Amino acid sequence: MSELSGLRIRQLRVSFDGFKAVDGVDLDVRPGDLRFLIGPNGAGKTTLVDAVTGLVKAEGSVLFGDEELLGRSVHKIARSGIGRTFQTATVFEELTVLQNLDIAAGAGRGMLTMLRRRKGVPESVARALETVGLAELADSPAGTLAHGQKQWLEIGMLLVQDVRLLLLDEPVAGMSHDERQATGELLERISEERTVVVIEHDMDFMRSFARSVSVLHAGRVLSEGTVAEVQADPKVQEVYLGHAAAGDVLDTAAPAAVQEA
Amino acid sequence: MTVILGQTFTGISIGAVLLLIALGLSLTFGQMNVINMAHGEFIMAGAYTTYVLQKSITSAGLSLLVALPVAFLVAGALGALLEWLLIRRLYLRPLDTLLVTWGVSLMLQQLARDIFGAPNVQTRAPDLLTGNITLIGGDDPLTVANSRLFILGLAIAAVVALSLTLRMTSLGRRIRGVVQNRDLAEVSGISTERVDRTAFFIGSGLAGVAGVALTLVGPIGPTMGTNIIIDAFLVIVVGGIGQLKGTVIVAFVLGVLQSVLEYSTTVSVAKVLVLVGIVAFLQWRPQGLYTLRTRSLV
Amino acid sequence: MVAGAAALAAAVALSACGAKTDAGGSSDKAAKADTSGDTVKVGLLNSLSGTMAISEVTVRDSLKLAIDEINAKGGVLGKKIKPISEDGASDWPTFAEKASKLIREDRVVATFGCWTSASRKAVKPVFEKNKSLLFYPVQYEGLEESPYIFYTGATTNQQIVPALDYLKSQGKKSIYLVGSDYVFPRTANKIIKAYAAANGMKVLGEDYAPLGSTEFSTIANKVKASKADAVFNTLNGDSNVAFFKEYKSAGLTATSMPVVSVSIAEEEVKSIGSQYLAGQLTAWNYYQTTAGAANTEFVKAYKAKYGQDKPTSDPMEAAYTSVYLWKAMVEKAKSFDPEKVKAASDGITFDAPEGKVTVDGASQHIYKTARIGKIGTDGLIEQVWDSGKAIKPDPYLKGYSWASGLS
Amino acid sequence: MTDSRLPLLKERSALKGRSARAWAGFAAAAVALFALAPLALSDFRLGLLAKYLCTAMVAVGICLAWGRGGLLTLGQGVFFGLGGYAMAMHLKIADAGPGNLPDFMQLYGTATELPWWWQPFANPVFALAATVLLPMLVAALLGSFIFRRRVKGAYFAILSQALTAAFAIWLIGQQATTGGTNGLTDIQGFFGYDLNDPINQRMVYFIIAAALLLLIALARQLIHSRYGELLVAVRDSEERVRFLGYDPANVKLVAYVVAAGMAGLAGALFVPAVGIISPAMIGIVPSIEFVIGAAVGGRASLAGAVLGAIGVAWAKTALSEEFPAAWTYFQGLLFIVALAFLPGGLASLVGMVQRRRASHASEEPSPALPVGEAA
Repeated sequence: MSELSGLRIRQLRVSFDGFKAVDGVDLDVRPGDLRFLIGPNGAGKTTLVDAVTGLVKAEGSVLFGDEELLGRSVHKIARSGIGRTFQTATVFEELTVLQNLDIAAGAGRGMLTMLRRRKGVPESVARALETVGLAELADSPAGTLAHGQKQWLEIGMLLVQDVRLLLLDEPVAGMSHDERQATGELLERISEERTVVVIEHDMDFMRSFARSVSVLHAGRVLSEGTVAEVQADPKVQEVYLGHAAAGDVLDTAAPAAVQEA
Repeated sequence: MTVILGQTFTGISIGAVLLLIALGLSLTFGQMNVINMAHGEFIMAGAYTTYVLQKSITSAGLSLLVALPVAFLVAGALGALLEWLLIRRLYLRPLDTLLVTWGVSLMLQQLARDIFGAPNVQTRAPDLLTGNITLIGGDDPLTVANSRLFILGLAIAAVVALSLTLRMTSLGRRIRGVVQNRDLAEVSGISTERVDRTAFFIGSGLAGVAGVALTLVGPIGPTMGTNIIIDAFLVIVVGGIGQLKGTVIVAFVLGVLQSVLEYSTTVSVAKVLVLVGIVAFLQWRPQGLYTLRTRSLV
Repeated sequence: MVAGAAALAAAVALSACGAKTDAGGSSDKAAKADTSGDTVKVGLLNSLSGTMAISEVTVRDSLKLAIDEINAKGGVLGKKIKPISEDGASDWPTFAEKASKLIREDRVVATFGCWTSASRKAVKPVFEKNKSLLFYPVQYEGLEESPYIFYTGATTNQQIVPALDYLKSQGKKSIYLVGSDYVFPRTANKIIKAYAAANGMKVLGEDYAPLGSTEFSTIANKVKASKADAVFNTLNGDSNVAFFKEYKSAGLTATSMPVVSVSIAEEEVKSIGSQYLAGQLTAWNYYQTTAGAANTEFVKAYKAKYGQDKPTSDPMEAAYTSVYLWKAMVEKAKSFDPEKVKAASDGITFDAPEGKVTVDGASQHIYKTARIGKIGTDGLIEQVWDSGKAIKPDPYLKGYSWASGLS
Repeated sequence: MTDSRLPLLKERSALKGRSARAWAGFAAAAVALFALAPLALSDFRLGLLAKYLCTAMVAVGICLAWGRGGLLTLGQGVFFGLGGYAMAMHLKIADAGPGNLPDFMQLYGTATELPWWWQPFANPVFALAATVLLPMLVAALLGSFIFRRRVKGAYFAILSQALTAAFAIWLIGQQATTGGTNGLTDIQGFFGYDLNDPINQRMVYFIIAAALLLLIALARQLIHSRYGELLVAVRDSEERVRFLGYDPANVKLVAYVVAAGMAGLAGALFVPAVGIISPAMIGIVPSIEFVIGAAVGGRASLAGAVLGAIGVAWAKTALSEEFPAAWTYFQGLLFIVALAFLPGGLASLVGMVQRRRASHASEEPSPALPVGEAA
């Protein structure tokens, strides 16, 4: 396993047709952290992740370890060890679980390997299958998996991809209580060797597993610290946690195609 | 100087025809992303409507005026029927839609051949529309054809009507809602099915109107639609999908470009240059002149 | 992979058994036409779909009329003619496929049809290879004498050259050339330029539009700016409609700048409208108004069969005539065998609607009278000039000194 | 380009069974093509079959690029035409004999010697290589622009059509050097063999049949390789693949270029089989027809695409012979029914039957698209 790296974001700005979705974010995630990003809808959480992974153009600076990420293409950023998941689980529905993982493991493969058939199961894939608990379903098409299983498969894909920074967008949305528990424990194990950032609306889940928390509001970082520190911050209470049923309301994930503007 | 001015005017008049043909597509292709290859046959239906109406209305001018709304209804009804029968099964499958509607266009052409005969048919234009207006007199007079002015006026009127419909009416708001986010629109209680069909009705109806206008400048026959349809699609692609203003600008730019190049080279070379230019343009702006930003992954 | 390689190897092995060109031998395997029953089959090869259907369907109708008439009078050599119609679909390889099918599967004794030069060029090798006959009924660009094609439409010296003679006699000193982008207009314009150079005429411009093109505003501008005495128009099909609508819109008229068209017949006049065409000139060998008993009969029979509003035109007449010429050849040869029919062809005459035509056996073209017509407000074309006698076909223009550099 | 979001068939874990069935299908196809067809069909029909097989070769490429890769390949006419013209140019030069110009250039051209860009095609090796490499080169150039700039879906479809139209118009405009609308016709010989001889026509058929089997084998290898899996992944979610560290542009480019090469080879072999290549085989209409065959049969299945292409071409002949005046109704209807109501093509019918036989193993029976069940 390669060395742990942290994420260092400075004055990050993203705007869509004049609307500032991310408006000068400074954020530090230390190596091996399990950081939760929370905040109301439209706070800029997903856009932040989009900017870090190269999906949207941004200004400012994003350093991972010593590498500047901004300005690079998506697949090059991915190759420097950063992986992400999406609000709606995005796996290759027509391929089997095994094939999904094999593809995730193979970005560095040479031409000849690519043109040959897969023989057997690569070792990293087998390990990931065990880790995310999908070994039984290795030959099932990913499209037939239950929602939670798809989320796990996505995490598994990040593991075989051997990323050093995982950016997870609402990994437990739509999961049962037991599944959330299992996912949380999985994330704790993973973060021993990698840096993990989780966007989440589920406050209970956040309280149970977060090592540190950043609260985003209107494109800026409102507050940062441990769960307890953040919960005690009056600014946060005002905009977010103060609302009685905020957690429940915000639990409904917005569809992926919603326009930010 | 007269030449440059003259070609610019010619280009605008070519652009007006392009715009009128493409306008219906800006709704069905631009807003709804449906590649309807039978759009050209809806134009044909509009032209044949004029032909049929002239059999009972002898005044050429009156028949043309009557043909405009009737052709809108005829072509619109054909479009809504097509949407209901086939296209609603094919959203999200663009190439399948293209192939299926191509099959439809084959059948409509043959149907026209069987109903109206294989040869082209004739319509009479009102005398007013076969003449021209002299803008600059003298030895090399600069004239503009009345038929083209009529088409330009019609195109502008159609653009205004369409954009008002999209902006001001609740139907327009519903259409834009569905275009921007189908799921969300459905959740908010909009019947996407009905909106789709209405949008298709209007888009196809505009093709019918274009067909009426085309009887003033071109042939009326079973294959009249196939010759012009790709140009119309290109206007939308270059203008930017879902962007009315892009469609308008690009139609006129392509018209002027075509006419200027044609004057200095040949028709074939001009066509090839324009097509290659379009491909190059899309390298530069792959989403067209104006883009609609969404945060969609797919 | 292995199987593919094996298959390829097998194919290469098989191909080794193929006959080299110079090995000669088995080339006489041409399909023999079937003349055994009391009917013989002939092929009708026209585009019934696609862009060319606007013109070719009427030719098919005209061919059927001739066949019906002949059958009603007892057929050919005592056998009834059974037409097999195939759709060339405005697509040249399809023409080749259907020609092959007619000859080899249906075993027709002769085939009638094709319109565009491209379709004729596509089927020419098929007829030559199978030693079967094609009767081609449309005026064309010349420069061809296939031993298995009879050309019953005009070649260039029976249509284009007389039209130029006429323009010259009318004192026209400068012309503008407008044509569709394919072989007939390009070849025709080469001839026109050679003629003009030799006869003191000026060619002020030359423009080609892709087949099917319907946007002519720029070309109309160019024509207008040239201030030519006349326009020579070799546009085909749909393009004519758009061209003439634009021509009138540009303020050009038959008196200010007349257009001579070689592809506009009564059918096209009907679809463009005399509103746009009245007074313009055409060059053909036949008009619906051509005088003579044979034509009166033909027009009457055609309208009775297909409708009173249906006009007759030059290619339809040439198609109609071609069937009768074939009948006369067969009867003279007393055989359906293509070689014997060819041998019997020279000097065959027929009182066609256009007047008496004679087959020139050497070139397999026919003697035709050239006629210049003026389009009337009633949509009919009135003859204003004719060549007086049937002109001997000269597809390579060997008899014209100014044309020596052309081919 | 997210064209098909079709659910899928359970991959059989028994890879061996699939392989065995593929071999059986392959052997059956070889027997049918090399033994049954030549025995059962007349020379004329065999010639037609050769033509159909050429469209099937294009369909193999379409199956790969569209069926597996989701690329809307509406420009195959260009690649087919490039291959066809490369071959026909060589054959015309050979027909004319050394020092002579091809017949059409003598008639309509002004040149007294071969244009410079014709001259390399006098060399048979160059011409043969060009039939495949030229289309691949053009596809590589075009594809690398288009895929890198992420021109997608409907744009790509319309753009391809514009390019085929431009290419056809350009060819038509160059009457003196390309034969214009007529194209290159009246091709007499094929590398020294006289095409008028039925035996040699048969030989051409066998070469085409062999080439088709070869392309099927090649495509099957690609489809079942890791690359083939990645290609499906790109089709399903291009962005996701990007986040895994691949450049989807390159993945798509390979399939696009291979498909172009296949279309080029098909065009090259079409020339001796039919004796003509013309702009009529290049424009928008033939490009759509190539795709329709594959779509009717089943775009994602090699067997489906190939049989569909042959079937649609055959149906066109048969219908137009039977109903010369009304066949386009039936043809249109066939496309509509097959595509609107059977999204996976006719091959999905086979899939449905198989699933029914496999009974209700899965709780959620989903309409199936057979994944790579190549014969």
